[in-house]
Amino acid sequence: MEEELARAWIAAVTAAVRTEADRLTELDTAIGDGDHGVNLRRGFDAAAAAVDSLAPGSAGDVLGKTGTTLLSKVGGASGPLYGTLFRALGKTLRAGGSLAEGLQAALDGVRQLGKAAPGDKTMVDALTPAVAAYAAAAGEGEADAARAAADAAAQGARATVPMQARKGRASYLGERSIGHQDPGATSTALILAALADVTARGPAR
Amino acid sequence: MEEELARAWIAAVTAAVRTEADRLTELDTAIGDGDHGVNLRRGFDAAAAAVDSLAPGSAGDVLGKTGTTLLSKVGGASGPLYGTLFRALGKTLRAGGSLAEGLQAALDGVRQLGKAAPGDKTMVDALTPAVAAYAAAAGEGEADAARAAADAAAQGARATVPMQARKGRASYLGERSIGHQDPGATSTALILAALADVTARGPAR
Amino acid sequence: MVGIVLVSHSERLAHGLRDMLVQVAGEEVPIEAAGGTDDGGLGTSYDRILVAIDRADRGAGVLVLTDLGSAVLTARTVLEDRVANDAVLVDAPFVEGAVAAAVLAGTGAGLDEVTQAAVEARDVRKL
Amino acid sequence: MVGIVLVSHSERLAHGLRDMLVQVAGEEVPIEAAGGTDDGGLGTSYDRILVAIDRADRGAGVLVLTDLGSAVLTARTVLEDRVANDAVLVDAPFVEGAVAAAVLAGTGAGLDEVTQAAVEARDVRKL
Ligand SMILES: Nc1ncnc2c1ncn2[C@@H]1O[C@H](COP(=O)(O)OP(=O)(O)O)[C@@H](O)[C@H]1O
Ligand SMILES: Nc1ncnc2c1ncn2[C@@H]1O[C@H](COP(=O)(O)OP(=O)(O)O)[C@@H](O)[C@H]1O
Ligand SMILES: [Mg+2]
Ligand SMILES: [Mg+2]
Ligand SMILES: [Mg+2]
Ligand SMILES: [Mg+2]
Repeated sequence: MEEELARAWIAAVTAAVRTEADRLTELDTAIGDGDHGVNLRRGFDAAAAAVDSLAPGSAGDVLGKTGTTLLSKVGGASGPLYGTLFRALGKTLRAGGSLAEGLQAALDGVRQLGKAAPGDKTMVDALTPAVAAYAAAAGEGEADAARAAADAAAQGARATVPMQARKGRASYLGERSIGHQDPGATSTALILAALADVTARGPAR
Repeated sequence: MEEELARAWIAAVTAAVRTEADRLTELDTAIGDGDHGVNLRRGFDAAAAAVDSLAPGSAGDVLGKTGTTLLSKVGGASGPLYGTLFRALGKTLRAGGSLAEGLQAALDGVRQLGKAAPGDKTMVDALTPAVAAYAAAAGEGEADAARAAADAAAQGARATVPMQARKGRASYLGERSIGHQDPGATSTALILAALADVTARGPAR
Repeated sequence: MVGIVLVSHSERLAHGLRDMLVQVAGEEVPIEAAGGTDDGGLGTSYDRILVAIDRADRGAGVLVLTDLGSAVLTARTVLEDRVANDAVLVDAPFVEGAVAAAVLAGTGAGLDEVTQAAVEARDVRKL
Repeated sequence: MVGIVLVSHSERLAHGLRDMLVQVAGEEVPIEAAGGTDDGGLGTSYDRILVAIDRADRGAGVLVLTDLGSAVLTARTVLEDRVANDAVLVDAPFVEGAVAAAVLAGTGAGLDEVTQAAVEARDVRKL
């Protein structure tokens, strides 16, 4: 991944999070504490600013910086989780890995930290199919792979509706968590949609 | 019990608690949170003031008022316990019961509230032998019975030294609570010593 | 809606926990802090607990949680003295039980279910 | 002496609990509150947790307690990033575990014993 594409991705996620913050918060109000939109807005605003003032380097640097910033600024469970996601991506890219490898490392990191499995109604339910779809489509080029990942994430997010939460705050609701879409899975879908958009456009200059 | 004796008792306890506050706090520092002296000082100062401004009535009124005041002013576990003790005493006396019956009701109330048994290293270890001693000596007159109760309470308090606490904060220390005298048992001994003193002197006028 | 009363030795602790619960349960659940002594020191207050229970009581019952066993003694005395007997003391971890109870209360669940949620919080693993 | 770090979503809660612990454990036990987000809102802060652990670390290890499972994620990340690996996360009831741990730490007990006290607080009955 090129550095400019990474910068464009973070900018696009930040814009999407701003647009969708209210919806994310609404979803979190239904089965959580109603702060997911606020958390991510604070986190990505800070990440975008940090990336803007980051000296030119590599895509790995940009994504690592994003992860570190999210980690300290988000304030909710999604902070360390997305922090881990972007740090793992950054680390893999810096070590010369591919984006497909980076996404796999990101998923592994998120799962190791949060101990959630698919079906637990968390961001893992969007991230897992997205990573698999990217890997499956990687041979068709970055743009197609990113679009496939975004579609899979969106579908994974929708698939959380009938699930009962077994991790995170929503799990306090037991069966009453059924019938609502998971906020974190929803924001994961936004993040991958942003990746697909900027990859389709090519890096912004 | 005459009203004047009850008033003298509360005044004597208040004086004793003031004199011994530091020692009680020291004992509580060793195996608790170091506030027993402060707690009882605040409580008995308030009780003495409440009793002073109480319209003439009966010993039961004086002791009931003392209990109610301790209950709201002490702030520690000893507040509801001594509150219950004095309220039970007051209630029994108002219903025409004897002091021996009142002490038994007080012990029952304390045990029911705190669920402590003898040997748990609490005020119950001073109160239980005191109540028994009073009942056994009741035939010899109030002064002798009160002195016997005071002696038994003092001995009961000393007997808490080798015990391991099973109730109250000191129980967090497990075996490390062994070797210290229980603060609440110590203050119970003070309360009964004050009763013996004022009973020996007769009601102050 | 079931009310929740937080009895703590610390006024700050009780209020901080209340802030957290309001966030998860919403403003409709009556959640009252009863922390500290009458003058705000460390300890428990009969009067603060009584006022808190009365305030939290909207007719569907009140769940009373305590931070430590020594707070139980004061709370139990208040409950015994109180005429309306729709408040219950629960043996549950203070923070974890309160969060679980507040979430359930926010869904409109009854006192039994809310109490059970608080008790079961003991067995929920964090790690 | 073993240090204790209190990770809470609420700054007030963490500080109120710290007040209680200092009372039972004495001033010598290093007890640090890490409550709220960087700007004092409800949530957890990587930086506050890191600073608190470093402050509480006097060479005998640090026990980290969290109010809810979601605080665990931030705390765990801090511990993984931290070079000195003498801090441990414990799965214990927040208030009850912290009180038990602070009492034990105050007696000079080691990290294992302090950790065990926190864990066992889960099984202590209040009523
Ligand atoms: N243990 C976990 N593993 C994976 N994802 C989790 C976990 N806990 C929570 N999440 C995700 O985090 C989202 C909530 O994020 P947010 O509202 O920012 O945090 P908080 O719950 O602390 O308020 C959930 O919708 C879920 O997708
Ligand atoms: N459950 C109980 N039953 C009987 N007595 C108890 C109980 N819990 C505590 N006590 C008594 O209370 C004393 C401590 O009183 P105090 O220091 O005023 O309260 P706290 O422990 O809340 O600070 C103990 O020494 C013990 O004698
Ligand atoms: Mg949330
Ligand atoms: Mg939150
Ligand atoms: Mg004490
Ligand atoms: Mg106390």
